[in-house]
Amino acid sequence: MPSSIEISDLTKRYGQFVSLDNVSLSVSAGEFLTLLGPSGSGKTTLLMSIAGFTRPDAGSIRIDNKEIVALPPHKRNIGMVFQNYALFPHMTVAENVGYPLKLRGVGKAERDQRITAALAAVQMDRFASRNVAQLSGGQRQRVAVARAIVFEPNIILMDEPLSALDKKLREEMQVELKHLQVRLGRTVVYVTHDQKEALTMSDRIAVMRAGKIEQIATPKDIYEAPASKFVADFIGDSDFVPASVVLSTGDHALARNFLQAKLGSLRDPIFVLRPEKIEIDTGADVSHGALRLSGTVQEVLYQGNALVAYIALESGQVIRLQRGTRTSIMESFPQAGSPVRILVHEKDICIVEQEELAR
Amino acid sequence: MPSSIEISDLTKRYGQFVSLDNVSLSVSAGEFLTLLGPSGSGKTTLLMSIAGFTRPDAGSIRIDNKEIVALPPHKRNIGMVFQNYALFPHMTVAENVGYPLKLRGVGKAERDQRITAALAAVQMDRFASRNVAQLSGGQRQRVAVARAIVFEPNIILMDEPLSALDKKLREEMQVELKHLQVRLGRTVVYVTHDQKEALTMSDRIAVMRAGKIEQIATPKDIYEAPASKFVADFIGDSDFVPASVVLSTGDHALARNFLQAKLGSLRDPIFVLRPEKIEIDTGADVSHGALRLSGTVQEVLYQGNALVAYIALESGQVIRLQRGTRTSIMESFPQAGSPVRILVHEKDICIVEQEELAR
Amino acid sequence: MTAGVNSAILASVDASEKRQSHLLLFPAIAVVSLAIAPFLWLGALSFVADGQISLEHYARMLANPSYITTFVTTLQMSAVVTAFVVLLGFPAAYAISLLPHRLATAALTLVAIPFWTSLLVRTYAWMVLLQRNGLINTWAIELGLVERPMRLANSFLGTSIGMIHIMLPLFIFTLYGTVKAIDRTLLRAAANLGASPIRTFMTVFLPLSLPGVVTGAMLTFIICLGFYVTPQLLGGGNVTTIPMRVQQNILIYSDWGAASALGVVLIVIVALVMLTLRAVVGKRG
Amino acid sequence: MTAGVNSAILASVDASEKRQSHLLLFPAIAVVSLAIAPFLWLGALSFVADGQISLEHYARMLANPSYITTFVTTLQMSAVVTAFVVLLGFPAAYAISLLPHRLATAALTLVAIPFWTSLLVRTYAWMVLLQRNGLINTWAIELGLVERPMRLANSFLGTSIGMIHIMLPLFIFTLYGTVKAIDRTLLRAAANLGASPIRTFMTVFLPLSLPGVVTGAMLTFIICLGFYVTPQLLGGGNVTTIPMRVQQNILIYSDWGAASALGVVLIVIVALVMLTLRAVVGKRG
Repeated sequence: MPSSIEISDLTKRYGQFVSLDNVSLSVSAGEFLTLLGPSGSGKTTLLMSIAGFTRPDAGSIRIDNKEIVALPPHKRNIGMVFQNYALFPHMTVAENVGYPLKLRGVGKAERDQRITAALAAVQMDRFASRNVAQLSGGQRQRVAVARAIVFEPNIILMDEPLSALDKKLREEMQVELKHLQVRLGRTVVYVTHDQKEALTMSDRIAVMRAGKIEQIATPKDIYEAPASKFVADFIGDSDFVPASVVLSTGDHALARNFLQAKLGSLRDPIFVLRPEKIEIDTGADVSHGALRLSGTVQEVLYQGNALVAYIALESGQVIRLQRGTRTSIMESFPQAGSPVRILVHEKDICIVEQEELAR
Repeated sequence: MPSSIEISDLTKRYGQFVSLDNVSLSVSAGEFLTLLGPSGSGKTTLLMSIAGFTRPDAGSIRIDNKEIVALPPHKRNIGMVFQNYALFPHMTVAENVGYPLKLRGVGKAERDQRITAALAAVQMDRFASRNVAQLSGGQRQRVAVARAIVFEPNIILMDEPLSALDKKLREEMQVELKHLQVRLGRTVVYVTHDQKEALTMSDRIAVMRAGKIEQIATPKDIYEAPASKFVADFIGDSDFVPASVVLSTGDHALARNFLQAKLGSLRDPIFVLRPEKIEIDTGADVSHGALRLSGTVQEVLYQGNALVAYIALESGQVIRLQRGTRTSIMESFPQAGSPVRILVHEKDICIVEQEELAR
Repeated sequence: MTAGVNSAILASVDASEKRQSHLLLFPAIAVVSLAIAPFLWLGALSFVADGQISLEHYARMLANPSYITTFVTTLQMSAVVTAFVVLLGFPAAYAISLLPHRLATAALTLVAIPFWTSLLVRTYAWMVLLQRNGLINTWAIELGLVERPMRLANSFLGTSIGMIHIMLPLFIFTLYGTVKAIDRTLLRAAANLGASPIRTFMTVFLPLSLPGVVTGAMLTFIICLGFYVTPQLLGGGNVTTIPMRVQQNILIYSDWGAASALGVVLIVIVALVMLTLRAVVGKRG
Repeated sequence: MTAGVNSAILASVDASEKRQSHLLLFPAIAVVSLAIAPFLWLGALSFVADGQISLEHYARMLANPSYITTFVTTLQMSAVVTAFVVLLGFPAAYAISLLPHRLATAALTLVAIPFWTSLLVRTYAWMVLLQRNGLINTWAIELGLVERPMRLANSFLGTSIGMIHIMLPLFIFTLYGTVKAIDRTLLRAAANLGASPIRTFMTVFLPLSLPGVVTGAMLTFIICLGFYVTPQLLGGGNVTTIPMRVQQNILIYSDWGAASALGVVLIVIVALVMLTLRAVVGKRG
């Protein structure tokens, strides 16, 4: 039932601006793939090309091996949830959900049944006769999903569908949408700029940058082994310390083959240090394959569920260390002004190439 | 230089709706106090009463022991940063910042000097001759701050000043604003609905609910010792387990006097369990004064910087356990489906009274 | 409400501020009165005949078949003009709304210039074009479309053409606002759900632009009721509208009461149409 | 641009879609042409005298002092009316914008009804009020304000009063939109920074409503230039405006060329004012 998508060499220019730069991408049947990137990175253009609203200059989009790149949107049979939901204001909830069925000539009886089923799937069956204007943001979101699944398309596209909701509701809907996708077993291509959303929901994430896919991998690989400084910076909190600084000042009991493997091909390597992966070196952990650096605690921020220490290394670089706020941790947490020695295990370090990131 | 604020018995009704219900509050000179609460809780009405834009029905607002409750806004000499910045679109950046000085009859030479100083304080001195329309959201925010401090008011009010900025910029500005406040040494009353912002920036937080102050305390006390289920639920992630369940099913090596002290006065006590405060009971920690519960891992979510396990207790209740993603932790993290025994130290538990929370 | 600290002083400040804000009502009341006053006086006058309160003017209107004819002509012409304005204006407004911003602004400006130009000059321009030996007849004969000049001016047809031209810009402006405000994502959503461009137009675009069409049509109709110069000049005596009867009553018969009664009827029709419009469009919004 | 997979087919689909969308241009072009065409013909006609291309009609206009007088009168009256409309309309629009939503809607509806009513009827209502033995003179004499009836009708004064009444609603609508859109937080910000209500009004509210005032004033001015019925009826032969001269040229002298030239001059003035407006308001926005 779910379809695969095969995109190759997709290119789209707007005047001088290259929005898609020879993008190739495969989405397997039933996969939840997220396009993640800053605004202008091409993620929306890519999604709109699949939906048929943007016509690329060149390239191929095949669904189940059928070329659709030149097909108009209404012949693609792809479901879509729009960012602002795009519910028809002159129709009730049921009429909105029934619209694609009516277009497909589904009879009244079956239509009513399928409308009810789709609304039930998003827990909105009680609202069938409401006007769209009477719904809250979260309810609109659910109706938009019901409308996108009711005609049983094999592929569903979602364009930042949760961005208009507040934090608590957004997190609830993330879980719900993911469960719905697993239950229906559809292929989903999802666009967001919220990295936590991408990490929680996706089977794979494609991080986009300036019209290209910078990295495509599982959430864990994206976070634990970012392919570039851009990815490491965009996803999660990171502090960057040049390899030269680490290797000259640190007590780096790092395996030679680890360093060779990671540094080998990089011109100007820097270490990516994640605040939650850093430990305080109490001397108890004497394992090899760890990096040890000395520094001074500048400031400690209390954030409720986390304590963050800003640590100035001997080289002047400031890195962060973050820990949950169990009492046992808080009692032994370093105080501002005190010297501290940190430890990072080999497996928690990644190394990328230095580059200037625009802000 | 900074002023103290003494509010007592402030009441404001809009028809049947009670927006402020006999609120009393002291803000000491130089304090950073945050009003935190859901929409409709009265936090904005309280701020607007201090600014003079809302006239309470009754009550007193004294600044440095001077009653101002009936004074019109333009005679209060209080700086304010509005939610949408409220910069004058027909004036340049410098004219905006110079506006309060002009009103106070400050001469051209001194005015220019103070405009430059205020803009420099927010790193916007290079933008003095720009039009407001040419500025980005973050730059507008800085100009609004400059305009609010340039006439050296002893009190500065801020109404969700960062809510229109994106996440990275918002976090940067939180630190910057806090440092600016410390440097200038002004009294700040800050309104937000972002709990992390409140925890990071405030000296004290007043959590508001339905026109009353539910709890007023330091960020640490608010998070570690919430006065009610409402506060525990509103700030941070919490799972709630009724005391009766814990005490009947748990191996609660909890000190008798701890329980008596905490449960004594509560009619229907429930335990507040924070995901980051729960530990896996490996058997190594045999300390007294800890709660131990058995359960089964339902699902493990990878969120990049955190792993979250959903654990179903024997009683059926689901609680979360959250940990940072160091490799050493991930390797020993319980898998979905496996039985698990959790441990919470006495000091990491708080107990509140059961109540129904509207959603 | 129980009294509280400072509640007396706060209430008094509140009251004094309310008093001040009531002062602000004066300009509003003054201008609204100024706008309405002449009509009220007109209304009063229409119920007076020979120095006595009377319904005579209205009774005569009902009794005189030539008045009925005038009313029918006026309503008929307004309806015809409105229908054509809608038929011509809708595609135009739709097309302009699809143009890139610069072109759309240019098109609207070109449409606007005649709109703001003297009604008399516009009517006169049509007299020139429509007369027996005018441009249109000359071309039609030269192209062999007709043998003898058509009677375009001095007729219901000519008056209608002139009025359509005059009313078209207002309708386009009114509708353009509504059409431009339609969220384009809705059209994309319809296409995504399987609707062809024509289905999308019929099921989404058209229903959503309806409030603008209704508003524009009703305003057009209302204004058409009040036309005087155009039917006078382009009708050539063959078209008599209510405002022309008002004028006749004053200048020829000096019958101010009858003129007032006609004016009142016209205002009542306008008010009724406007209230209908508010009810119809208000309900949808 | 290098060719890529499917680039030929994509380009051809693109081209065929462009062709289709060009079809949509037709209604826009048609209606714009229809709107402009009569004026172009008018323009052509104005350069023809005795069957030859000539500037005679324009030359005569410049040479004849009575034409100059007409132009001066028209511009003067438009300026006076515009000035009073601004002075009366600004406080009214400001006051209405401060009213609660229901009251404001009611006030605007009341102001609107006369706006949509026949110009002739409105002018006539003022004739009734302003004549020698009309309501205003009767009251003024009864109250002892004057001894003999004032000459209100049949004068520049009467015409101006009528035109002010007719134009006020349009100005109020135009300005109301701008005034209502002013962010009230800006007024709070000004107060917070130490500005008294009067200072706030002068330094924030007034400058921000200026684009609306300018737009409303220019539109008022433009429309005033084209008035025919009101000066004809309320001027009583003592006020001659350009549209009246157009009418005279046609009906009395049958001089179509001269009428056309006058029409062209009027249109050019309107176009100039509109372009100025676009430049002034566009620059600020």
